Amino acid sequence: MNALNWPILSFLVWLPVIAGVLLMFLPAGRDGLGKSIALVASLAALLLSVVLLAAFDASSAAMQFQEKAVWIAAWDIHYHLGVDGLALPLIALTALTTVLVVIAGWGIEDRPSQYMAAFLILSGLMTGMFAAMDALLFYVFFEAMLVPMFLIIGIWGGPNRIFATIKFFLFTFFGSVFMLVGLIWLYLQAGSFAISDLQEFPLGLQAQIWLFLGFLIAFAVKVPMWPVHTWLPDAHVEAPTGGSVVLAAVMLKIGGYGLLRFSLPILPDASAELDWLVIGLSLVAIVYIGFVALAQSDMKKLIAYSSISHMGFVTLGLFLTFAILRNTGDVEGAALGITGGMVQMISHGFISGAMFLCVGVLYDRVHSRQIADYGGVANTMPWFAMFAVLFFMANSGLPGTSGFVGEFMVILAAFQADFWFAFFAAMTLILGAAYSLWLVKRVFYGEVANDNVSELRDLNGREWIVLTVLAILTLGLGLWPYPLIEMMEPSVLELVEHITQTKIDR
Amino acid sequence: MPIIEIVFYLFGTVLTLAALSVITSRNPVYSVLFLVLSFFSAACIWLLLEAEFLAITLVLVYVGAVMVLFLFVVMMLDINLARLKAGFARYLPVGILVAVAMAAQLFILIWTRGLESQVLDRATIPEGSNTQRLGEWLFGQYLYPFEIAGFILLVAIVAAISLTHRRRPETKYQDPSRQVRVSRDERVRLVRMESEED
Amino acid sequence: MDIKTILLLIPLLPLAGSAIAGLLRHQVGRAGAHWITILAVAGSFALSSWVAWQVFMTDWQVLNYTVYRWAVVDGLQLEVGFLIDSLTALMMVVVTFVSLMVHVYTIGYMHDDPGYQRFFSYINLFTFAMLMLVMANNFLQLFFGWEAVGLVSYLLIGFWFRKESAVRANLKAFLVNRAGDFGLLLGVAAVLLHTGSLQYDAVFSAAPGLADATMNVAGMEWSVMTFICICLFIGAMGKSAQVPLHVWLPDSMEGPTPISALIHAATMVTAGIFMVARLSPLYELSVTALSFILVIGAITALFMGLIGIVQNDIKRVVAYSTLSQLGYMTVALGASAYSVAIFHLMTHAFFKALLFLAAGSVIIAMHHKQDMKEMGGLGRIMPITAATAWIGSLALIGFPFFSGFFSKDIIIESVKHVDRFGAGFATFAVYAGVLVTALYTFRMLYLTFHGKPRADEETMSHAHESPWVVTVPLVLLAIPSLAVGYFTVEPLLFGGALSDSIFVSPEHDPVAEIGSHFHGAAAFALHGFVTPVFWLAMTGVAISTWIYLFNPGLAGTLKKRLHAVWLVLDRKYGFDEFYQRVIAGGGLSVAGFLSKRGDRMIIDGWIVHGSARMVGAVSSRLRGIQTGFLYHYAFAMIVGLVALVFAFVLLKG
Amino acid sequence: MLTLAHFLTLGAILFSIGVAGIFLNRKNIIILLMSIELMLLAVNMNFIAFSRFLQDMDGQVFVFFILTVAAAEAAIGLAILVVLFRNRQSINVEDIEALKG
Amino acid sequence: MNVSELQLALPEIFIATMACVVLVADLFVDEQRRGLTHTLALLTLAFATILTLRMIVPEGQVQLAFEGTFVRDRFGDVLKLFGYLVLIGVFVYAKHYLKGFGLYKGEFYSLSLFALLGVMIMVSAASMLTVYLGLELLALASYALVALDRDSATGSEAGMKFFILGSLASGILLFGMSLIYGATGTLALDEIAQISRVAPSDNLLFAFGLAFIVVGIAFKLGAVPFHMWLPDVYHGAPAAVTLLISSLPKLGYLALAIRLLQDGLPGMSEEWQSMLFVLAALSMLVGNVVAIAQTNIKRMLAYSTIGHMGFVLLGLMAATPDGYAAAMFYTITYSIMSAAAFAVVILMSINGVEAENLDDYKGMAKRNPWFALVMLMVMFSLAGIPVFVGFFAKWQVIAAAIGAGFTGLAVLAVVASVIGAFYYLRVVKLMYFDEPETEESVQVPVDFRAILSINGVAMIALGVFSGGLISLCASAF
Repeated sequence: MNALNWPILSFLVWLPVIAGVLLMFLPAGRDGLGKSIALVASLAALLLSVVLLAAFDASSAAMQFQEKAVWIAAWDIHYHLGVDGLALPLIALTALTTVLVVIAGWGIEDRPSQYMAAFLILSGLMTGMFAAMDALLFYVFFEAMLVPMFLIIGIWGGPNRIFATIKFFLFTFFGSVFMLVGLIWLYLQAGSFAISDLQEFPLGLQAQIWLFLGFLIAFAVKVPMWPVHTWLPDAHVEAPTGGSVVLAAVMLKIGGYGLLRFSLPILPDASAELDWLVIGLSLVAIVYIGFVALAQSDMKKLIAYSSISHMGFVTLGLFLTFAILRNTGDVEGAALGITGGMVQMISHGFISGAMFLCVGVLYDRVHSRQIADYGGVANTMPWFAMFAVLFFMANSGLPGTSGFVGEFMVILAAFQADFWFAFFAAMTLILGAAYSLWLVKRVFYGEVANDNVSELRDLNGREWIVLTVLAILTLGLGLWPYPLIEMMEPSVLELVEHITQTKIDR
Repeated sequence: MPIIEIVFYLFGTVLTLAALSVITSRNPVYSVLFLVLSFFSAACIWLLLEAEFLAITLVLVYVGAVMVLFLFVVMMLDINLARLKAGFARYLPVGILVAVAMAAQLFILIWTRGLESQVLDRATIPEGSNTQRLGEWLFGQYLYPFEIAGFILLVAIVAAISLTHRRRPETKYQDPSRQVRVSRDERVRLVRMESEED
Repeated sequence: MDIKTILLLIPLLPLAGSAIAGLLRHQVGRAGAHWITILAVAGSFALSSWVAWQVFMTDWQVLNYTVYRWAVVDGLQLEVGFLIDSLTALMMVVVTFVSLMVHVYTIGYMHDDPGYQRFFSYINLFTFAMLMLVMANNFLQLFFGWEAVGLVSYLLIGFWFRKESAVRANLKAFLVNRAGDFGLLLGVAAVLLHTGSLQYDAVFSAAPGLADATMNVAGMEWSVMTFICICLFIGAMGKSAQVPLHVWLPDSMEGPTPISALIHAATMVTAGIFMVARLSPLYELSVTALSFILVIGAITALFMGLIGIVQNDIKRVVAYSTLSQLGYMTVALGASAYSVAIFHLMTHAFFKALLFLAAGSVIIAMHHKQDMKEMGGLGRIMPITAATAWIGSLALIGFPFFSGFFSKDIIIESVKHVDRFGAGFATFAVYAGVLVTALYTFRMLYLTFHGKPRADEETMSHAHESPWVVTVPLVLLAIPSLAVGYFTVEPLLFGGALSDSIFVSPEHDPVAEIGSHFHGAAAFALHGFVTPVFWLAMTGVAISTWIYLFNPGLAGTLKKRLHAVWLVLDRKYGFDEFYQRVIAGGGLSVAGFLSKRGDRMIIDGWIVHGSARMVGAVSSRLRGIQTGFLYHYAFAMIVGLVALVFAFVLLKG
Repeated sequence: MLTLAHFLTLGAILFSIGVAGIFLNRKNIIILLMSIELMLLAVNMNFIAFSRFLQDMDGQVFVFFILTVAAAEAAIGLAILVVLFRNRQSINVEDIEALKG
Repeated sequence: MNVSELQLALPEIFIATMACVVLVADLFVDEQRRGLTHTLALLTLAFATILTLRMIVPEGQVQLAFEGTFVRDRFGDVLKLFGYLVLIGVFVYAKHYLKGFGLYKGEFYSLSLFALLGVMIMVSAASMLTVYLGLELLALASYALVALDRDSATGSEAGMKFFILGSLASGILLFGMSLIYGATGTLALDEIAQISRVAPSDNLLFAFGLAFIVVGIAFKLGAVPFHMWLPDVYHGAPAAVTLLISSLPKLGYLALAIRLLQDGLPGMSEEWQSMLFVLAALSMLVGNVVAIAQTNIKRMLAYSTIGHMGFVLLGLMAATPDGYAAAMFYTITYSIMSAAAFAVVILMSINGVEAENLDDYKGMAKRNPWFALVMLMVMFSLAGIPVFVGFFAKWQVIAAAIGAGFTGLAVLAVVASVIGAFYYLRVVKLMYFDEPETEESVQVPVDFRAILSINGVAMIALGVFSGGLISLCASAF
């Protein structure tokens, strides 16, 4: 059923893509025009997503704004879009991030139109992926988005970009092909690619476990989970600011979303069987990666590692359900974990994006990402320092910022499952603060370190806009997460309901 | 031992030995001649199998045409005697082993599956001329392949010419495109001469 | 204006003030900044006093309501709400009053600092955070306020962020506090697990049912309540700087003095004390936890005081005395004399703020030199400061009739009245503590205000009494330091003014027992002159008078004599070295190892790039097979053929 | 008694020799062409034998076509050989290894 | 035989006639007016397309002709149609290259048309004899084409290798056929099929014959270990010819495999499935792995072909209608992709120097943005990244394999495709991330430009709207 009776989702998906394609062929020298087109298109998409948010019926767990058309008849594949409380926030996040990236990328000299085009196409594809209700459609978007990202890092990236981007591409591609095999196998069993059908389709435990592992590889690489995370620091470091922002703000969420859409509901029994694996890896990510982040001397690398560690909370939250069930006998608190994971995804979208933008602000001025090249920035850029401290505080999970909400919920839920889960998860309180604030101390505080710093100019208008928006969102979500949580509550509850029933012999 | 078998074994041996010498003799000219020999003996064996037409064709077409072509080429490109490179000795036994293995497999096929039970006896000779029957089949049931064969030969001609044919300035050749576009004046030149008187 | 609006205004005024002063710093200018913020705090002080009046002087029904829903997950209500009872009201008044004083004082102390507006914005923000903390009616908001005050303290310790020592100190403060919050968060999680709610009232009503419940943690069977209480108290140890999480407080003196007074003496550091008192219904259920608290408190009270004796930085002396006094409060908590702890918290807030501000005033006079070795004889130059400092000191050592006397004496009494593990040691500690307190307090007084000046001439010539913005707060704080104890001891402790918020199980209620033979503040104070406590204090005073006032040389010789002891004290028992070397250093080396070996080498180097390299190697190896020789190609084909026939024909057929 | 097996054996031997000729040969390529002729001869031998024993004409027809194709093949093969020789001044198998890897 | 049978064979007859016409006509035009030959050839193909479309066989209908030596079915028609299209592309691409290299001769056209004829004969062969003849027609034409550049040492070497090994392969194939003939006493595939279904399992003649035939097919497809001719030939032949032999014949070889294995020996499916299993696995791995080490783009693409043929075999091996359809889809799309890829190679070498080395493609995005984009799409398509058609081809064969119960092989296939992705990415990297060595952009003739653009857009169009082609292929089985 479609509340609005026009295909808003298709617009949301294809508008940026088409705009992007147009920009691609924009003759060189019309950069100004290109940028404006990009801005308009991204704003339009944002507007659409706002309309979507407004028209969305938060009380229902059902898929809304559905659109369905036959795509490949021979294999019964449909172009089938729809959103529920889990997909919608991520879609909105995507639209928002795109706008910010476009604004932030205003200063690009090298082929700006193509740069914008890549981002627009990318955002369209990601939106499509979040909205896809057909497994193969999902996969197509899931894979296709590698191409623009590959180019973004490769063309506009840093000195070591080629190595980084190829590593990124192959790593993620490697992960996803196993999912493809799994999906096809599933299709041949269930005779349908519709995710809803797959979720209802009964499966034996052995089969579920194999599929689970296949899916896990795909999503674990995207999230990324330890130990398949090593592509991320390289990719982040080399990517242009916009690339890092999209990568951190949206792309990483795809993994979590995949676990939520595929692994858990389609393979509940395997998830119950193997949740220790995911939980274990998540805790390793939180603690181990937390330490690793502490040792970084490159700002972007540090933030990249902190992203991995924070995404650990997402995966942890998503998979607590079964442990809670085992420990307390009922699913009290399971929803808390999943909700926490979801909120963490959104909030991490804001915060990591903001942090990368902050690094970008410095990089644009000094052209270095090394912490050692800075010091006492607060003296020359007080306003910027204010934003940066806010975001890094948020990153270390300060209450009142969005960073706190997800971690808090997940830790509470983790305690319901097992003391040690909560214990290790809570380590982030110390580790997160340590690496975030130590960076702040080394970069922003202290005497002015060198001439570069002393010549820094404070934020310009564009940077003001971008950072302010993100700051407002970070604080807003931190002080009043209610609307967001309310939006996804029905879906989350239904998910918990669904995954706690065995599929084996129904 | 009936005459047929003697003939078979005689020519069979010759055939085998000739074939072996084809691939072993170091002088290509000898190889060609040995190949001719093996074709001859093969033809004879085919005669045993009442494939008279093919036997004759083999001799006429092959020995008559193809082998001569080979000889031409061998003579034309004055090829020095082949020299054996080191390392061949090491490779040879392996190669032979594989060849033997393949032969062995075929023997297993032939001698373990009751093929030897089908005896060659005169009773089953189809009456009538072999050539005639072949002709009927060729221009009846197999007309379509026959046409294709024609095209194959055409391709062979075109290919062979286009590959080897070189236009040397000193050699005379006619250019069809000029021939068709020739005009009268090029052909006839009128000359007037003094009529001589005595 | 209905009560809820008023209650809402109390925290929001400072928040607004902070936002304006901070974000519009250039627009409002320096004067604008301090006017806005001071008015904001004054407003919330006025309103809080009115609320307090309502609470204490009228028959007030405890007000517990939700301001707004923060989140609702699967039936679990996470809210922001206020719980207004006597404890809250008291804290609100104390916080806003001290904060107001500090605001005024700051005008003088910071008046030529470039970060003037930023500073006011911060302290206003702090007032907001602290109010949210004390007004909370649930653990979520408690945690929020808890970390928010931590944030502001972080910002303010690092206020002079050019100073390496300052930014080092604020990072340290934040991290140590986080270590405490780690426990607090686990405690909160445990509370949720076992009571299914984060609302105080719901938790309190569920708690008695859990008195005998146990849970398995790390293979040991724990009483649920003990686990919860100890976890929560670990949080308190962080905030209230109890051993061993005390190390951040002395360093926090890197911040401007008003901060030391407001945050690191009067209010924030007492948050832990407040929380335990607030959660008394839980703590009453676990004697184990109380003993733990008792011991920790006792250790802090005594040994931190000892360090105070060897400090030369005037502010550090006060800081260590704060630590020791916090120890006293903790001891009171451990003795389940929560009301007394709160009482001491209040009196301490006044006289310690006073002492800090006095110290600050001295520092102003000495042009921001803080070493007492270079002071002395300032009494004549700055009489008001000296006088107020004396009042503060007397209150601190618990001289009868001074506010400190009532609170401290009753703490000692209550400790004597409880019998639980650690009580004996605690009793000794608090007694010894009295002597020590007297020692370092008067040492400070003498070295600063009396004896002959040790500072160089021109410093002394420039030294003068501070401006009124500085002295007025001193005076205003001196009054409660002097009198508040006398007037509030009876209603607060024995009048049951706090009974609606503090629960003590009747079987062990020291305050009640003390109350049974308490005949009015005056009598109690007079009786104070004959208690051993008083004489211990006097001994301390005498010793320091003898050493520091009459023959100053002695200190040096003693130092040489007791060099070992002095060394231990001067090194602060080596806590800092330990944390620096083992925790921080260890953590960093672990980080380095994991990063280089674990991530870069093993995972990335061997597994990821290794497999890539392997493919590459295989590739070039296979490439070599393509020799270009016809016969090799043919050979490969025939081998393939033979193999195929062999594998799929002969083996099968 | 002669049987089908006898003739097939002959074919098999010829075939193996032809094949061996191709991958054992280290001399000039022209021998390779001849080896191919040998293989085809072997195939023909098989076809004729079968057709004789199956009393079926198809085999001989096939042989007829094989002969045709073989002739064509030989022509093209030799043509390429000539071209190769013109370019390389050698038709030694071991010299034909410019393309590899 | 009657006229109606002739009608069935009309496309073949037409192409054959026109091939001769082109051959003769070319005699009467000289170098300057060679365009006539070109146009004539193109017209031939265009008309043939229309002709075949007009009389395309309705779904599921099969018509035999010429005493069962010729079959007309949908499968054949579809393949023929794409054969014409591919050849049109080839001619357009090749023209300018040939001019640049002084190879602009009529033989190229006539021989290519004969090759097409060979493909068509193979495609609609109903008897081992016609299969063989079609194969030889195609083979002989390609031998000659590879050696077309008479003055190129590599060209003639490639031709020689191709010839020797090709003849060896067809010898083996023939030997297999002789055994099958011995086992069945017939050459007609349908009769062989009937007998093979009831044949006693211990009939070794069948098994042997099958093995030899499979080797023959494997050689033509270039499956490991019968692939070794392929890189050398692709490398040595002139780019235009490589373009031809890398695209058009694949269609014929697919037909070869399907006619012989599925039409001829369905009763032996277990045996040949297990044989193809090994070949597919080896091809996918070796092809993709070795391609990584290549520095010459023609060789690289050759090895990638080997890998892709492995995928085709994956579909065939499934031995299910889905599998055949998938293999067919794969082959068709592959020949289109490969045509585009070599077209770009030609494009880069259009001005007389063969742009074989990967480094010649550095910074192409700056020199020819649009064609760099086309090449990018081709590369991603070959790598099997979605929305590009290559992905849909890949996942169909994988689906077929899984459907037939070969999940393990499917996993191996996807791993191989990941390995393969690397060298496709490297090309993209060269074009987009590296700086060009020369700034001057290649001048591209308009017809070339047009066809290549269409070809490139097809990469996406066939992917996004793959439904049609997929069901077309499905309808053939």
